[in-house]
Amino acid sequence: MSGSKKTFVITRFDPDRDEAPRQQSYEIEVDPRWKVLDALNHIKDEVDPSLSHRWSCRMAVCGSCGMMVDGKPSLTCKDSLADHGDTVEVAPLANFPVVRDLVVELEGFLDKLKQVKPWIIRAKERAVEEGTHRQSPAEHQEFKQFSMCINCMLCYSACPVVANEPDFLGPAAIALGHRYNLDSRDEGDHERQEVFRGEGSVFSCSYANECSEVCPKNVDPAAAVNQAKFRAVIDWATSFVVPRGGEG
Amino acid sequence: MKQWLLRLEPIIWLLFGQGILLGTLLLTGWILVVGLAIPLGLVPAEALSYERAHALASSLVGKLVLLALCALPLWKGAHHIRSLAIDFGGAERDTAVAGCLYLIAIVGSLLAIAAVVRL
Amino acid sequence: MGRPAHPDAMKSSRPSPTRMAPPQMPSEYPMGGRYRAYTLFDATGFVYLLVGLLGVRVVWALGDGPVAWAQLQSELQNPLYVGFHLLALLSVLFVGVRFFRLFPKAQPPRIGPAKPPPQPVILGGLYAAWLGVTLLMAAILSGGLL
Amino acid sequence: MLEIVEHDIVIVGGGGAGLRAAIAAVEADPAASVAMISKVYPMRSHTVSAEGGAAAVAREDDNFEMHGYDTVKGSDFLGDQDVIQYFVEQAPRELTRLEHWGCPWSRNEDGSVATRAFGGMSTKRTWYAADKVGFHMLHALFQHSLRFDRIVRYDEQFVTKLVVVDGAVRGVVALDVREGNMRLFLGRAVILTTGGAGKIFPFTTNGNIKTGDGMALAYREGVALKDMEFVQYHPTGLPGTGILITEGTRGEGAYLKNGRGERFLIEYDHGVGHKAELGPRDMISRAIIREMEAGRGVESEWGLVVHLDLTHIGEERIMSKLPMVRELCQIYVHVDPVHEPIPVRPVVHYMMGGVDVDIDGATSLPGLYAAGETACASLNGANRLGSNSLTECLVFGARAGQHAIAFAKGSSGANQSACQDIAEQESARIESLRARKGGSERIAGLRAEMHHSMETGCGVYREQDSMDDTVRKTTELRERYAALKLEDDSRVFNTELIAALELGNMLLVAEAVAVSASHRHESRGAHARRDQPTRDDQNFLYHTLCHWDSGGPRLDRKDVTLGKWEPEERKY
Ligand SMILES: Cc1cc2nc3c(=O)[nH]c(=O)nc-3n(C[C@H](O)[C@H](O)[C@H](O)COP(=O)(O)OP(=O)(O)OC[C@H]3O[C@@H](n4cnc5c(N)ncnc54)[C@H](O)[C@@H]3O)c2cc1C
Ligand code: SF4
Ligand code: F3S
Ligand code: FES
Repeated sequence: MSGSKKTFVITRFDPDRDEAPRQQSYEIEVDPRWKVLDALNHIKDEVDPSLSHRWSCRMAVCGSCGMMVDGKPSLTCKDSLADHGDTVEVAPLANFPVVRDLVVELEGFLDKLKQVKPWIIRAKERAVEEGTHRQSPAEHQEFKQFSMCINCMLCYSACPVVANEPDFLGPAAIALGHRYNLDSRDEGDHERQEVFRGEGSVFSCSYANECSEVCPKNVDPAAAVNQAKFRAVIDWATSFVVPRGGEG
Repeated sequence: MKQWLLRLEPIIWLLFGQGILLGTLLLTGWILVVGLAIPLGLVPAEALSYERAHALASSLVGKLVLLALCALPLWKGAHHIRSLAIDFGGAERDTAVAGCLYLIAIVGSLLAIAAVVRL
Repeated sequence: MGRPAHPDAMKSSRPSPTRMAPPQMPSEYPMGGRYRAYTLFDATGFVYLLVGLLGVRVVWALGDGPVAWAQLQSELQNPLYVGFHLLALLSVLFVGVRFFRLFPKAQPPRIGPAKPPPQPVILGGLYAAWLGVTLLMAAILSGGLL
Repeated sequence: MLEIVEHDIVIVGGGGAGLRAAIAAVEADPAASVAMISKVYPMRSHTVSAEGGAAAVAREDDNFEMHGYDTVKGSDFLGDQDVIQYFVEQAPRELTRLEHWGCPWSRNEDGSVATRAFGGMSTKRTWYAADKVGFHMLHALFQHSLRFDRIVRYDEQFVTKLVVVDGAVRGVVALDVREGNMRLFLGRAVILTTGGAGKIFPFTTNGNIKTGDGMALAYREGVALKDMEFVQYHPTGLPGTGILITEGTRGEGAYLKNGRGERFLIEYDHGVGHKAELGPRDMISRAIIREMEAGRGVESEWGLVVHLDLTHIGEERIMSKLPMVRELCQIYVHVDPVHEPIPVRPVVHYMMGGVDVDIDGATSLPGLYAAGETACASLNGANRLGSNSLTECLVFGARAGQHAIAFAKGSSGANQSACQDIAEQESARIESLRARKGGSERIAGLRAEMHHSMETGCGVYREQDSMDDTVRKTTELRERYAALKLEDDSRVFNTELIAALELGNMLLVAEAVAVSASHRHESRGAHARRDQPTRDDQNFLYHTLCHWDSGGPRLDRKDVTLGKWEPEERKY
């Protein structure tokens, strides 16, 4: 296959040198079978070793390589160069503080992830000797989709509410909290409801649905967030009927 | 105030959601006939002569439908305008904006109740 | 590049000594490209608010008696009103189409023991209900029924 | 400025093994404080990419004896049988624990955990979560770990050196990638769980981060690397990228076919007999190479391949059990396995060798432990059975965590100023590397030469001459590394500096692989020599130990622990 030339306009930022992010162009020979990530790696290896970006698995499962490509959040190891024109713009994910070049700050997400308690909560822990839980394929199916999140952050960079409301838990974190709420092994719904109705409220979501449009793993976080609203309403309504012990 | 809003979020969302769902279901025919067909003369105005209109409206079902049709869209409206305000950079003022908008929705809903009650 | 996002968007609770470039909004937001439909959806809020208030006025006039009612009916013939109702019709159609597409997946897979029907069924049901209610409403209001 | 933090134990790595070790440590001692340092966010660790499954006895028709024997035989009798015994007994407990922690294992209709067939396993004992097993296990472990406040994470920090004072490990020194500064982590025990080193080869299923760092860290401090010559080639990688197509495909009934459309594992004698596609990886990889050499390969735009055929399995089954395989094929080779066969060829996959540890995960250096792919507990011997290694990460990750915390409790604190001196020196070394001007060697250049040399010398089939060439070449590259040229001297998120450090580690590991390989004059498991095609238990039934000694590798040997099963001919 013969190569062709493409120009990559890449956002660069080094906090020690640059006041603000700037753009730098690279014209390189590309293989038409490449993904966007292959081009970035080529630039780093052969043209400009100072370019910084994250990647590892190159098979769309580790979630490190999310960037804005031509203005859209994209998993660069999955995004074919063939789907882009002669000039490709690559920028760090929108809605995130930028650490360097194409690298964004992820700690904010990890805070949010921890808030939703993404682990199995049970009144009484099961002992190993008791064996595995029984969970039917149908019960598994209920949460399966929401357990597919690779934490790639594309949804956060597409969501308008994330851009405006720093407290908002955001699509992926809510999807993961909701995933545990739907798991037949979990009993932590009430604990998570408090989080879902608190500062980062699920109700902040205005159902832009852009999170689901850009999700590379078909997690459909918008579905999770809005199902979570439904549950929150039901939980709120039943709290009048059935008063809760303890956790209030 | 912000805490209050947070606590009320479920009920606001419920009314908002119904504003979209029931509102859209009911409004389509309503706008078609009352807003367009009759004023444009496509349907004779006698169809909603005072007697007939009043008879339809003052039944219990009529009252409920009218109440839903007037009040719920106010909530969809208020909630979406709030979100629009945030879209255009008003996140800082959200609590105040939301307060005003929901106040409009509340007053409007009360008026709607009054309007159907006095039929 | 877009406008700046909220300066604290996706900020960490742990402060970092390293200066970071502030977060930017997606470049097309809020009015361009893939965000247009969403922003329009929000913007129909104005129309719904006015339609609701107008509805209150209509019902109020009906309560005020035949004179007020006749007065209102002629007022509605004003091109401004007709124009607004045209816009309202478009808005309602747009809201319906967008929202009904998004509605089914927002159903939790289960509330207690109850499971909602499959998503295509919900969607079909919504469209059927929309058509049905609209026809019924139109028929009743225009005197074709009752 | 050097920052100093202190914890009871320090875990290097946040993959399957590291997370399991951390959880085991805080469970064993809820008062303990555990530092978990990882050069990437834990959920990016390469455990995430494992597809096929994790092995543990689960069915009525299965037992520890069978799992044990399969593993011993798979290892070509180089596995230590006490380790294997412990492993098979703990395996079901560990996978059950993971189930309790939320791992979404695929289920049978009755709600029990489903199992699938895997290469070299005599019955269905591989637990799976569709074909994203590593992903689900890693995220379940990571998310579960978030509930323990005593596990303190240091993400995106690159460990560059172990701190050894008075003959025991006292902590590590790490580069904070984000801030660009160095940090000294003091701990009374250190566990290395840094994963494999597939990246020393050009064509591998491994991700960018698998650069053998932990092996190099331990090796430099005098700890031996064991059985490094055994590099597993997986039979079915996608040409071009090396992305893995899981053995789970064959577990679900896929066929391997040559250019004539024959199921060559059945048509020709490749040693796997009736097991056909469910034979062990080393044998099937060799069979594919032989088919290609016999002119029965398939020409493709990526060169010679063979076909992995799933078309008879049906869309429904593929979507429920192998959805990721379909997705990967569509994205990376533009083939839909529902309708067309997948082009595949053997690809470097796994390091059987690693840091020499005993059954507790302890190395010869007091306080230093290792687990997961970076360690060699001699579970896998000369050839790992597919789906044993994810379980290994759990079983030996947990054990290393428990033993490290027990060791830490019994050990007194270090001489802090001695540790600090080491850390200062290390800081200076990294700083000078970062700020280096001049130099003549490019990172990408050295890496490419290493890749080429490893592929020719330590491929599926090996010969003395080419192995010796590779030994010479890797030694030469390691020396040329001193003249490395760096162009990026920035402080924040300097990935060129990281690449340079990783290259240094890889060159050490590559040399150890080549040296170890060149001295094993027999064929065993994954080490297959054309010039010595048979196994020689008389002379080579031992583990190779490779030490770093006065500036070069020195080989040594260690006995294999036999037991129930005496070596016999390995036939399927
Ligand atoms: C594509 C693929 C598919 C596989 N499928 C299967 C399968 O189906 N079944 C099976 O049993 N096995 C499978 N394996 C093997 C198995 O996945 C691995 O052996 C196992 O996941 C290794 O886990 P680990 O915890 O040892 O290392 P990893 O998951 O690789 O984690 C290494 C960790 O160490 C950290 N680290 C490394 N270097 C440093 C440093 N210098 N400083 C700080 N931190 C560092 C990394 O950040 C990372 O967190 C597969 C492997 C691959 C590549
Ligand atoms: S929900 Fe989708 S887009 Fe968001 S982080 Fe998870 S995988 Fe990425
Ligand atoms: S894009 Fe944001 S607004 Fe809601 S539906 Fe998704 S979280
Ligand atoms: S590199 Fe792992 S998701 Fe792209």
